[in-house]
Amino acid sequence: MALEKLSDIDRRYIYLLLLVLLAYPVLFPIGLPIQITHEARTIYDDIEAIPEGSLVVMQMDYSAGHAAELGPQSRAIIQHMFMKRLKIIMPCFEPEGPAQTVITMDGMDTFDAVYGEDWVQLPYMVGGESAVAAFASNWPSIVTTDHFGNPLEDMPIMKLYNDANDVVYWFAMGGGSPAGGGSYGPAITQVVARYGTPLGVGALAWGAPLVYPYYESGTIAGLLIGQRGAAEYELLINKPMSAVASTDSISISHLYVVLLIALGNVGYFSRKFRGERK
Amino acid sequence: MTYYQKQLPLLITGILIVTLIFTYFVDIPGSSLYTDELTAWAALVGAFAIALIGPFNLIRYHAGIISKREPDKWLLSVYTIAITIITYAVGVFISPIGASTTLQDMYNTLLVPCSATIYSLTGFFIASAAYRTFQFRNMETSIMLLAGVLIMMKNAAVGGVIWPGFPIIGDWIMKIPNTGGFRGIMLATTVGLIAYGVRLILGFEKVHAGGT
Amino acid sequence: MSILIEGRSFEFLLLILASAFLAYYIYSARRGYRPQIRKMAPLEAIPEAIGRSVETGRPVLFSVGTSTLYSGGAPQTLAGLSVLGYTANIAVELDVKIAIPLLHPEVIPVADEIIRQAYITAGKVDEYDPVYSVRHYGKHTFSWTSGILGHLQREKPGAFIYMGSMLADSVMVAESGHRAGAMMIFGTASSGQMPFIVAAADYSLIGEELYAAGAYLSQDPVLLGSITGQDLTKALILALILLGTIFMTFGIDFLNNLFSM
Amino acid sequence: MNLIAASLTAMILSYVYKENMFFRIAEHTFIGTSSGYFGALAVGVILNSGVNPLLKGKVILIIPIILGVLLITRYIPNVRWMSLWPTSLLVGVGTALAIRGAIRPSLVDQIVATTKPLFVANNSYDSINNILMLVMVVGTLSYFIFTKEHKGALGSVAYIGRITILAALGSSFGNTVMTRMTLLLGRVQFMLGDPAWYVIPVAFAVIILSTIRDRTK
Repeated sequence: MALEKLSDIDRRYIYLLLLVLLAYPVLFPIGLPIQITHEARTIYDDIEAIPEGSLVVMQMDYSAGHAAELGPQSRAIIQHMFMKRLKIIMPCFEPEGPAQTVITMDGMDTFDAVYGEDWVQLPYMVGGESAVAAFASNWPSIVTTDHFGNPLEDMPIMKLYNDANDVVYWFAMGGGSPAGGGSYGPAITQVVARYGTPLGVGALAWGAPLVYPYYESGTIAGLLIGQRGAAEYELLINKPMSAVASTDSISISHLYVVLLIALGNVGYFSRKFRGERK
Repeated sequence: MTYYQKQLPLLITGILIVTLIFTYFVDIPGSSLYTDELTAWAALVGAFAIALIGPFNLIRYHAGIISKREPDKWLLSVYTIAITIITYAVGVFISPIGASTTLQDMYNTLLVPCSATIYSLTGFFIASAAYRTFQFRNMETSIMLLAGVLIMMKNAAVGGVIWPGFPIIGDWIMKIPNTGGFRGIMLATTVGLIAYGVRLILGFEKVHAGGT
Repeated sequence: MSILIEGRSFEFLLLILASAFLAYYIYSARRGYRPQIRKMAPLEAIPEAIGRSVETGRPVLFSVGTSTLYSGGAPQTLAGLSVLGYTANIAVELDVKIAIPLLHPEVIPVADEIIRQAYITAGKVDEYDPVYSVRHYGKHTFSWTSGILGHLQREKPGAFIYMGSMLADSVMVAESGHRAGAMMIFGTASSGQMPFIVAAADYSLIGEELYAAGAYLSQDPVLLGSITGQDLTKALILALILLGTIFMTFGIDFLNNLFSM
Repeated sequence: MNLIAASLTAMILSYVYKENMFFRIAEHTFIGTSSGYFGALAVGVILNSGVNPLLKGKVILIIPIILGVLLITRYIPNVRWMSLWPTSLLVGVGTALAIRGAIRPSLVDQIVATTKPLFVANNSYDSINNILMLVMVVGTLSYFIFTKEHKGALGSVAYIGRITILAALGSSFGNTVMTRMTLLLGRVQFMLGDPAWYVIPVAFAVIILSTIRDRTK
């Protein structure tokens, strides 16, 4: 009797407890350990091996809805690129990308990199897959100024870039599924398929199962998965930031969901058992 | 008249698909220029849709509600139209490229909290969905449930501390059954996509051109 | 072979073969060839769901999902629209009201036409109320989702049929639909949302099943032929995989060499 | 500024308690700003890669610009069909790019990656995995065969496929939990920051007051 009640808890109590469990470690950190996965380490090793001064592309495609996971990821990756003194072009094919890039670059340690020479932030380019294709093959056909309205023709960094063959490593932040016009999808089809540029992908955790087959088949070179991936990368570059701090809350919320599933099943089976006896 | 209405759009679509696919395979001079130009065109037309149709549609819809003075709704509609026009005007007239600090401030203050929070509501819903629907009802749901729980224990950093086997099993699930399943789905879906393209080329897929 | 770009010859051959299969079967289906399609329980359940709505005097809610007509998800939206045609015919016949909230404005005329046709076929064109049936809750996925959430709680539909591409809205509408007590028949080819519909809906179609649904219900020769061509293409892929594996086991990297030609 | 953002966050979160006026205000703020914001960005794109190059002498761009303007004919009754020309350009280019881009990574690469040796010398773990992968991919693909009834050999292979799909979906669910929880956590962290947390007691007060009002009704 009492067991059956376990499947009838009011959803509002479930929601309230979830909020409390997420908030508690934010206020009182616990410091649970983090293990580094091979997916993240592959990206770290690849970027670590790139010679100083090489050209890389950091495709900043995510919206505010995805910033909680992808913001820390992109911050960690860009930080690593600056540490290695690479030359970074940051294009955006999601409307909110440029605004998110501004947020990400706020407070970044750029190691005295010069804007326009060592890194540049491009505006939003409309057209999804078509835009990525045009940017990879012939950028002046789609973009003429940077995000702040300065002409790109005069910038030293853009003189290094003719097409995707000049790029040593392409990293795409992705807030969508490959089929849905999301962001690493076009990079796979228009950059890797056409130019063979090594591609690293920063995926949302829920998008990971969809992008994993590409990682297994070797189509993409590296994969960072969700908040966990960001935390791992922050540890890899030895600069713990927000993602490491969030790990406790995420761990506890996962245990909570597992507990909820267990409770739901206890209620389900006790009800079923009683039903059969009747 | 009907030719321009019904047949020409289908013809445009068909020719574009065939030529664009051919330029991917065939090594003719100028083929990549053709692709670049057309993709840039599509991007431009897409921009017109977002710049003109989107806001116009929204304003028209809410203007309808205001003109009918629908109770409890029309004041909200006035507000919606006002905020649409203000944002648009700030974006277009104060900073043509969208990089002014005013627009970035509006983005940070209004858009970021709304879109992130509405999306985050799914966090609550996923908790109650897990509680309500994920039960060992039969062989099939049990397998799904088991895989899901194991992946969660892999993702939670604490999982490996509770039992070192969790990350190993989780990795294996991602590597073999997950990849196998989604690879099959991906292959089938790509075949479906090609079929859709063939039907478009042959002119049997008419919905986008106003046919049924 | 020098006309073709190196490394793409075999890709080209594969595409041409697939297209040839598809074109051949589409045309032979138009000439009268009728393939059998395997039974799909979720689609058989649609009349039952509508019948239940009749008994309880509640309306039907339909959705064709989150994709536009010009993106990768377009085939899903089109498949949803064919299921809508079937559903609307039954609903109109049984005098049940049907509502379809649309995310993308360009789908509005298409959906309007389909439901109008259903009323015309049943000879009840005077009863058609487009303002009730065809709705628009804004072009942002989540504003549209919240519109559906409100609709579910206010109108308490007896059947909720959702066929098309899905985003994060799937888990929200499924939870809300459950609270409203609707019988839910969902179908999607959006991989990320499949677990929720399999767990939460009463019946579910996943992946390419959704594409086959239209052909299954409408028995449209073009679609049926296309399904046959697709099956043959899949059989070709299966053969390639098996052949490649056999060669690989004996140490010959047959497929890799083939595809780099 | 932060207080406005925090209020909007709290107003939307209130939906999980129940649908209410505050939620509707936040929702319409969202609809309005997103439409205006993205519209303005698109105007920037039109100027940047359409009008400016045209004025500099790239005359051919007049075609997409005219097509783009034609979209508005959707709202003019007698010439509504003209809006289908730009749509057909979008459908054509979009589908073609999707297909040519998908063949290599989603078809060929996936076929090639599945074909691995079934027996790896001195490595039974790899051998078993390779065999399993083959069986699972073949099963999943067979599950999507529609024109044959799933009976006999095809039936058992397709059943393996269905089980594989469900395991894959389960792992997809497991990963989704992380995304959704991180999103929610992002909001929680924001609300606990300064000065956003001032909103929390106000929000609770509103909820308590409205509950009392509902009870007394």
